[in-house]
Amino acid sequence: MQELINRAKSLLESGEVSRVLGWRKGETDWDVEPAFFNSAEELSEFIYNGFCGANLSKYMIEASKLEGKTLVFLKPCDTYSFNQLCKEHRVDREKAYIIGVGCKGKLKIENIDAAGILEVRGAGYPDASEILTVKTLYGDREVSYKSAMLERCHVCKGKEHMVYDERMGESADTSDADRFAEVAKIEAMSPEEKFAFFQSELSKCIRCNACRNVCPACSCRKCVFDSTKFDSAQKANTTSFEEKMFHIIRAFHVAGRCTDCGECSRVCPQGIPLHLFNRKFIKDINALYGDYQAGADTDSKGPLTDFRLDDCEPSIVTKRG
Amino acid sequence: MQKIGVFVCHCGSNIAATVDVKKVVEMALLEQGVVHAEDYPYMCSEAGQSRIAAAIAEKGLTGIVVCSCSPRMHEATFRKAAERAGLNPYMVEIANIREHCSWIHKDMAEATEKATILMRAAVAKVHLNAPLQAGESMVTKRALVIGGGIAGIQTAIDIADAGYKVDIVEKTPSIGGRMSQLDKTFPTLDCSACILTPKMVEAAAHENITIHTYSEVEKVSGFVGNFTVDIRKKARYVDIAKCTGCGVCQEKCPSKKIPNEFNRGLNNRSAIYTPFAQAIPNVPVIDTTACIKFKTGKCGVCEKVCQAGAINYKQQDEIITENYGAIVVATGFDTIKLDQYGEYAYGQSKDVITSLELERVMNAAGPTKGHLERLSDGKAPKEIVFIQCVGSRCSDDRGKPYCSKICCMYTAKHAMLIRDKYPDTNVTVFYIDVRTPGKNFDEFYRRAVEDYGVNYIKGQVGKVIPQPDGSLLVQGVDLLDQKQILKKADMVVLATAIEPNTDVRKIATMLTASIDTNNFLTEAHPKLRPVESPTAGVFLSGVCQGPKDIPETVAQAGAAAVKVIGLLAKDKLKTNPCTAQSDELLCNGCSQCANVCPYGAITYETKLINDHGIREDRRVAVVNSALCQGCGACTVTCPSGAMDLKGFSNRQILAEVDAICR
Amino acid sequence: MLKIKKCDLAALFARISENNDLYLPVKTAGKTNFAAWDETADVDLDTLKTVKSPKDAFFPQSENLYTCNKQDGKTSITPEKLREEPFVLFGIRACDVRAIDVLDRVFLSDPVDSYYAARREHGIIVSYACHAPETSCFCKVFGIDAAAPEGDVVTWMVNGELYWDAKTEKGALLTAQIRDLLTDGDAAVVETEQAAIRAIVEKLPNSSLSLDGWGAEAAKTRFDSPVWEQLYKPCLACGTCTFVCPTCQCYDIKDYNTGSGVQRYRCWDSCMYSDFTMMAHGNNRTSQMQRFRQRFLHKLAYYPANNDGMFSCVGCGRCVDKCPSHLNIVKVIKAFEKEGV
Amino acid sequence: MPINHEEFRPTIVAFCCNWCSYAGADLAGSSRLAYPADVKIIRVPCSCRVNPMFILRAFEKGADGVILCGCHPGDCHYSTGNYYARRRMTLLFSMLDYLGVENGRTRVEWVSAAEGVKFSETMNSFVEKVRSLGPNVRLGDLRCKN
Repeated sequence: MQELINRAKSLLESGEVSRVLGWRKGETDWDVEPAFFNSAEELSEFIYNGFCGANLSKYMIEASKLEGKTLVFLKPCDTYSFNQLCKEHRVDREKAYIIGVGCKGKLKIENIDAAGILEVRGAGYPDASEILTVKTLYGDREVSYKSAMLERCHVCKGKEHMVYDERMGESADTSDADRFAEVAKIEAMSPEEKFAFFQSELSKCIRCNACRNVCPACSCRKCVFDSTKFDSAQKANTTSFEEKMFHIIRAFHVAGRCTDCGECSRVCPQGIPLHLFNRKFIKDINALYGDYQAGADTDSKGPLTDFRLDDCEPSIVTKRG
Repeated sequence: MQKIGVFVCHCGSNIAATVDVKKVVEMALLEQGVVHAEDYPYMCSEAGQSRIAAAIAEKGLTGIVVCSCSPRMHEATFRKAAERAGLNPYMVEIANIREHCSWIHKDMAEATEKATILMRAAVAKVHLNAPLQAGESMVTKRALVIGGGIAGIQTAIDIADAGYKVDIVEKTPSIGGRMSQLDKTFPTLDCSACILTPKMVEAAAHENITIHTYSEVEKVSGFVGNFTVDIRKKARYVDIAKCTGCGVCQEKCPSKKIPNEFNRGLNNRSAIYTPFAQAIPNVPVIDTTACIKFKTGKCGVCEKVCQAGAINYKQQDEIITENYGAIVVATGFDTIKLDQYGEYAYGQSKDVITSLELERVMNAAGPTKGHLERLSDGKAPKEIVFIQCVGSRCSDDRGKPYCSKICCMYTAKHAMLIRDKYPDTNVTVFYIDVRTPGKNFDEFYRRAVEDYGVNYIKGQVGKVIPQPDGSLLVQGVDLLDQKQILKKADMVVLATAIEPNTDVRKIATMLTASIDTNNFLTEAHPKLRPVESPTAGVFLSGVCQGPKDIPETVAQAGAAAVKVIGLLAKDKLKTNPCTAQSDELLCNGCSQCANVCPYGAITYETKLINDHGIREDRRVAVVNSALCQGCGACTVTCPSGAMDLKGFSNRQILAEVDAICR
Repeated sequence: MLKIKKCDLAALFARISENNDLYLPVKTAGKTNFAAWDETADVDLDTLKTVKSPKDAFFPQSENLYTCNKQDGKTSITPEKLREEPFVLFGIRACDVRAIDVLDRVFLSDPVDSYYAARREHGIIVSYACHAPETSCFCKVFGIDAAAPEGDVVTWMVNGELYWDAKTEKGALLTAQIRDLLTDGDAAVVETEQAAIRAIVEKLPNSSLSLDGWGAEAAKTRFDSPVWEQLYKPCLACGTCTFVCPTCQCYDIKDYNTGSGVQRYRCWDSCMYSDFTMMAHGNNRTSQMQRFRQRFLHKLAYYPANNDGMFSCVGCGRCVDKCPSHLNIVKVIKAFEKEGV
Repeated sequence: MPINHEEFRPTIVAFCCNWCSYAGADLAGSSRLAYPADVKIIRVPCSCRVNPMFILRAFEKGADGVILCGCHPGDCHYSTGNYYARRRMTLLFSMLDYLGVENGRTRVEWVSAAEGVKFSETMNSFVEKVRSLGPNVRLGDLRCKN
């Protein structure tokens, strides 16, 4: 971590960058917030540990409007989002100095699932310790690092950064699950089971918009669900229809653009597995139109702004059973 | 708030017999914003239209719903009527209660209920309509004709005679097309070349016509009145300006074993060649696939013998870009390939030939100098069998489902010519039907039968079997006499189906013109707009639109020319106002809309935006309304809803949905 | 002091629901929230904090106000029926009970919100002590005792038995309905448990948070502080903090077109949203910093100014747990403490 | 519960592109080829104009089935519109199916201006399918059901 701070300081001092976008430490190990640092002094609060799950790419939209370059730390999976935003002209590559920072899997405090946590030891150095030591008001306990990881890290896209100016730190591919297994499991259900499953998940939705607002693909200046232009403004899920409407349309709007960064599922206060929507589209796109990874590059045509003459017909949905 | 008038048409009894029009009027008056509703027997009549005008004047209507026939029928009529009464024409919506309601439903209550719902949807839409103004675009006063056959030549001459510039793009080395390969023409039996070549010369000499032979259309952009076309002028390796057309190069060329396309491969030509003697321009091209100089680097005979110094091996393809106001497609046809018709022994026996090959055999400039002889042994045939409908009117996928239209007549022509010139040669024709509609056509066919003794047999040929003695055994049926026929023949001629040139699909795609399942270009309306493509500014001439003979082709060519002249005579065109429009406050500048625009109508610019007090430079989409055709692909791609389509806006369509579902 | 065995709770709930609608923490798809009870409900009293606070019971996230219908050209207006049947809110924690007090001061002061008032009148609050307070809790800061919640009935779970203590007339009436299921309990047992709870509360990292400088005067002294500009930066402008908050009470009123008419409904709004209090001329808060500041000054300055110094935060810590960017009211309070302004 | 086909009259929204399918519907009309009055047609310039939101909105407001008709692939008046529509609808329908919405409630058919018979047959079979599925309960807004 100190190397990251030192490098950031030297880039700030040399004037190559005007500010640093990273993570700031808070009250506890897991209390980590995305933050801009404008000086070497401020960087004393910089932190990089296992709880730095937040994808900083989206903050680069605002940073691109500022004078000078912004040094941004991107984990391998964050770089896909950055590329996608570049492709859509939402961030300016020239305004970013990207340090591709190593990542060995990020943690979710809810997964540690212990009341009264005071401290989590081992979160900073996943390599050194495969076991997290958790100190709580009600006694200490141990949790394996893997079991505390974010869902997305179990289906890690790999340790390569898609875009960077320099790289620091080691990465590890933490995938240990089939990315589409959950989707396939639902697909195999009967319509009644599918309906019941999503009904119970979506009925929890409080329409806080955290999934939307954190999503790098949901970068609209004004979302259709906030806009009166489309007759679609909604502030609450008054009926179960509105829960579905919001999540279907949100997933559709990011279809072919979603990099599967998993931020939506990370931030949902109700723990709704929102990635199941996006990943369904990704699975369909891969199966029907050929493998596609949004954000792997900045110039390919997205699957929904492209076509083949011999694309399958929509009736494939019925024929698939 | 709109003040809406609803006008329910009886269409005589077409609507009123099934829909209770009075009830629809009554229901309309309950709708929000509807201040006037009435019914009338014929809304589209003068009297009906003046009722609309009167209501607009009296009630101060701001929007109109006409419940009548399909908008495809009378939307324009009612829009004009509204405009005459001082209302913006785009404040009119049609509820289609005839085609979509009264004509398909029998139960009056049910049809009335549906008509009411359709009326409500139209009223809901009109509430959100906004006056639209058609834009204007300039017209480039120059036309492009793709294809230099008789269709293209005639169209070009007619346009040029009206005083407009025309370019002909022909992919082969000479204009003339299929007709130049024909020997005689039915039903007059005049020589094809004698009537075609003067036309070719006229086109070549016309001050308003520029001919690009050995050239192909590479790229088309733009829209009616303003097309930009890239034309690839393929390298001839012969300088057109210097060549005198003396022909010495062709005589001296050592590479002489190349199948002669003009003679359908029945004889050979040299590597440097002009396709036929009367070619225009009379300038040869070098076939680089056959030329020894190009293949080995050694030879150069043509360069040495050319007195004019016209040979230039270093010539390159050249791309020229031209602007046109109108484009005419005249890409013509070819005969289908007979690979799948093994039963006729085509390809197995040299004496089984297609009718087009027979044209070349009969032609004095053809491979046999016009002598009717077997291509296998040069003997004069004594028994000739013609087989009709080879690949035409075919129900399986080997051939074409349509009638090729010209075969009955040219077969009668061939039969008659042979019987006339070689009276001791017997001619038998197997046919399914003899189709001879047309001026002097049936008389012509009857002359073949009655005066020339051609033997017509109604029935199909199952098989042609080459015999060891070189003759052909034809197995067929006579449907009238209900018997099998085995006939020995010296020559079999196949009336092969015709199909549009294979290039047409590529060209249609470039022009965004639609094509039918048989690759014929689709007309804007099969009856009323037969020479226009649905794509504005693109016109159809000749067989590319459907099978036709020479007089029909020439007639259509002239008709297409008149449409082009009508277009070019205008200085400006009114553009469709139902185009996409981007709300720059909502636009993310993400470029997704531009990716799906088929017309390249969307560009981006960075401009200072004042978004409720936040002032910043933003990249926003800008729609060129002259290029936009209003498909709406962009509107769905836009996640924020910034892109919307005038006349079919998100809210308008949603209002219709709501009205239908309520 | 009465009690009932934990294993008999199902019978208790069944009995309560004979005469009252019963709402209590129910686990659905892995998360616990207040929901209506039925035999199949997975009742969860162990989870300390429901994701959403129980304020829905009195102030639902979305509620219809009245319906306009148009038929045959005639328009009719039907107001939504006010709550008339009693209901029991069971298992509500000390902080959330206090939060109802916060809401009361808004909705029950003039002009009285009749929809809210009807629910308050018919709602019976059975609170439940916090036996295992968590890191993010800081109710003590606001004078709330996690060991002794307010409410019509207060309950504790000690050694597999639920202790039941009716505090109000409403509570006594409810107790009468179920009296035969309860046995007498020893208050001393509860007192021992309370002492244990209070000992843990003392150890919570935020129990000694200082509220110095907050209150009505903060509206003047802290409005223009440069600290806000730093604090708000990571804010995603989502509504998580406001929607999980037990005291946030802002709502929007909207119309829904049902096809045959219009339903006028209200739903929670969030001051974090860019279209919050949107008016014809635009929005009076144009930046996220302003919106962020509004939320915290409302909790810590504007509300106290109008309510005798009472803060409209109860220290439940939901925002501390749920903010996607780890921003929260504790950080705000501490940031100003650090700056000393 | 068995569905009474006599009683259940579904609401069907048919989006038809102006150039092919709307004309196909006109031809069905002028050829007097009947199909149930349950079908109500909305004219759009091209199948690519149909936003998934329109389809969800129809279900929200009480539609029991939604069908989208456009030019045959390759024949789009705007040359490429239906190709985009095809991908969009494939994904949308797949998502609805994934959420447990009966997949028979949505359909895409390519109907040319010459296919009046196909239009009528398509509508007959679609209405029959939706009738067999019964009223749409999984994707409607309760406020609109009264």
